[in-house]
Amino acid sequence: MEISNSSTPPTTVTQVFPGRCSSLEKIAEFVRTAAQQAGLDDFATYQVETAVDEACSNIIEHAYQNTEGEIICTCREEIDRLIITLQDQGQPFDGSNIPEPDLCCDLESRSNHGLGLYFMRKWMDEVRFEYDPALGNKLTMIKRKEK
Amino acid sequence: MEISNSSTPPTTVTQVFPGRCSSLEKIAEFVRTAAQQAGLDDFATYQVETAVDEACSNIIEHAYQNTEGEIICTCREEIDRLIITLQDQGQPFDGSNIPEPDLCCDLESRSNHGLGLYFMRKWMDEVRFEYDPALGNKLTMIKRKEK
Amino acid sequence: MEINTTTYKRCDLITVTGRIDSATAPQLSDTLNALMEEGRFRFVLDLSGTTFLSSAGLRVLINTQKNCKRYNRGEVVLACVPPNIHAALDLSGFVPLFRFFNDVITAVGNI
Amino acid sequence: MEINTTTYKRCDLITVTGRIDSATAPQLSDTLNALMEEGRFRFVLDLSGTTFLSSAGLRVLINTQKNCKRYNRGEVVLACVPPNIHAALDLSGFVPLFRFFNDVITAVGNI
Ligand SMILES: Nc1ncnc2c1ncn2[C@@H]1O[C@H](COP(=O)(O)OP(=O)(O)O)[C@@H](O)[C@H]1O
Ligand SMILES: Nc1ncnc2c1ncn2[C@@H]1O[C@H](COP(=O)(O)OP(=O)(O)O)[C@@H](O)[C@H]1O
Repeated sequence: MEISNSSTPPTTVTQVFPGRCSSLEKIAEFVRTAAQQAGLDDFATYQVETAVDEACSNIIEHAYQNTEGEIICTCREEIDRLIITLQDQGQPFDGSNIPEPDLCCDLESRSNHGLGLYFMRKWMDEVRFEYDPALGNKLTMIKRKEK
Repeated sequence: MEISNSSTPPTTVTQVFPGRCSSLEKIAEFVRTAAQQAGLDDFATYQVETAVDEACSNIIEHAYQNTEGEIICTCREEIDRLIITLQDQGQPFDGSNIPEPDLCCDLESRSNHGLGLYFMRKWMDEVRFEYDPALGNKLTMIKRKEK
Repeated sequence: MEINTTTYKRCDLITVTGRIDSATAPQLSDTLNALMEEGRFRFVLDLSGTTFLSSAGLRVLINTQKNCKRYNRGEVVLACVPPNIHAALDLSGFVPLFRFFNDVITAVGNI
Repeated sequence: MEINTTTYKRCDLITVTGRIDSATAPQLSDTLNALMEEGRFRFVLDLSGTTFLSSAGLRVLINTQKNCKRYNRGEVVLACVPPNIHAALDLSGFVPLFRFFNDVITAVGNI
């Protein structure tokens, strides 16, 4: 399913993906295309792709815990920003209170976890978690266009 | 000085070079061109180039012993062969009786000398040394064209 | 993702082409673990053809680096890291934990 | 002839472009001797761009190989040897005295 309206902002495209790791590449392509069409440069596009990949990986692993489920991905281009929303019906989750990982330089004591949310926060301009018992989790991530 | 006659065999080109190591590259070019024009393939051309380089290096090092002198190089293409002659006014030399080097496989006992004449003999079809008190040394090397 | 492994006397060269994400990172992890089980702990990772690296891939890198450096028995070094991926490594604080080389020969020669 | 030297932790990569004949072999010899005087005895000779090798060059190769292999301290290996030059090495009986590699990375990784 792909819904798209006019070609000048605001433009909205939505696609539904099975909540499986094998969807990640297709989700990346979908989001990359939207970011490019929104005029983001290569690095900003890569940042968006990373944030979405991390968010979807968490949905698959933590929210659905590797059981069946869907991820609804919407990319909305506004004049000055790209807004990505990811919706799932998995376990409710609010990432806002999860602390930043400790990026100490000592190899042995470095944790190998906690980078996903960190990438999302650092590389997107806004990250918002919402939960609605009827609609499920809704994660909104915003990338502003360069002025 | 370059003398050349008609373009179908027999064809003869002659060039005189200073008997110095810095001439070797130019001699190689001269001989390579003659070999290519005689229709020799790349490897046969490389073999001729090597034999001539070894012969001229010996003239420079041993016959002239690094003093001044000339090398007269003549390339004569006949229907079935390329004949190269090298003439010098250095110390008389007849290489026909110099034995083949010992190519034993043991690194420590391998001599680092004696490969020059060996290359000339192995890669040319005929190698002939002549000495004339008036004309000096004349080395003739023949490479047959492939049938 | 495609993984190519070349075993040298001195080290193994692992060339990873394509995406390293949650779907493919386990395959990279398996490859490296299998080599470490054979007692091989010097890895040059050629990332020139790697188009994407997520935290799942970073996890494999850090785990392997920890394992290799233990007992001073080896090291993971990174070669030909594309700018986007370098930015991800940098943001994660991984830059001080790995040696980086601009080309594979230099990496293989210096590991 | 042009000689380029790259020093790695493990070895030196010597790239020789052009002709190695009586005129130029001394320069190659000087380069290698200078490195050996610094205590470096592992050489990868990249001959991909070498167009000609006479017995003067062969002499440098064998002298350097003898010097490097003494006391088991090193080795000369040959990389990317063009067919004509391989034929000369073969005719001279040098093939059993050197290890040959088809590419520089493999040579650097295996020396
Ligand atoms: N969508 C989600 N649903 C449930 N829990 C989540 C979700 N996303 C993240 N989490 C929790 O937050 C933690 C931190 O996530 P993250 O920063 O992506 O690092 P990692 O996945 O490497 O642990 C996870 O370990 C998990 O416990
Ligand atoms: N043109 C020459 N004039 C005088 N002596 C020569 C000449 N060519 C070769 N020789 C002698 O023959 C020996 C063998 O020559 P060669 O096979 O080319 O090997 P190398 O030059 O490495 O000694 C030389 O060492 C030299 O003594």
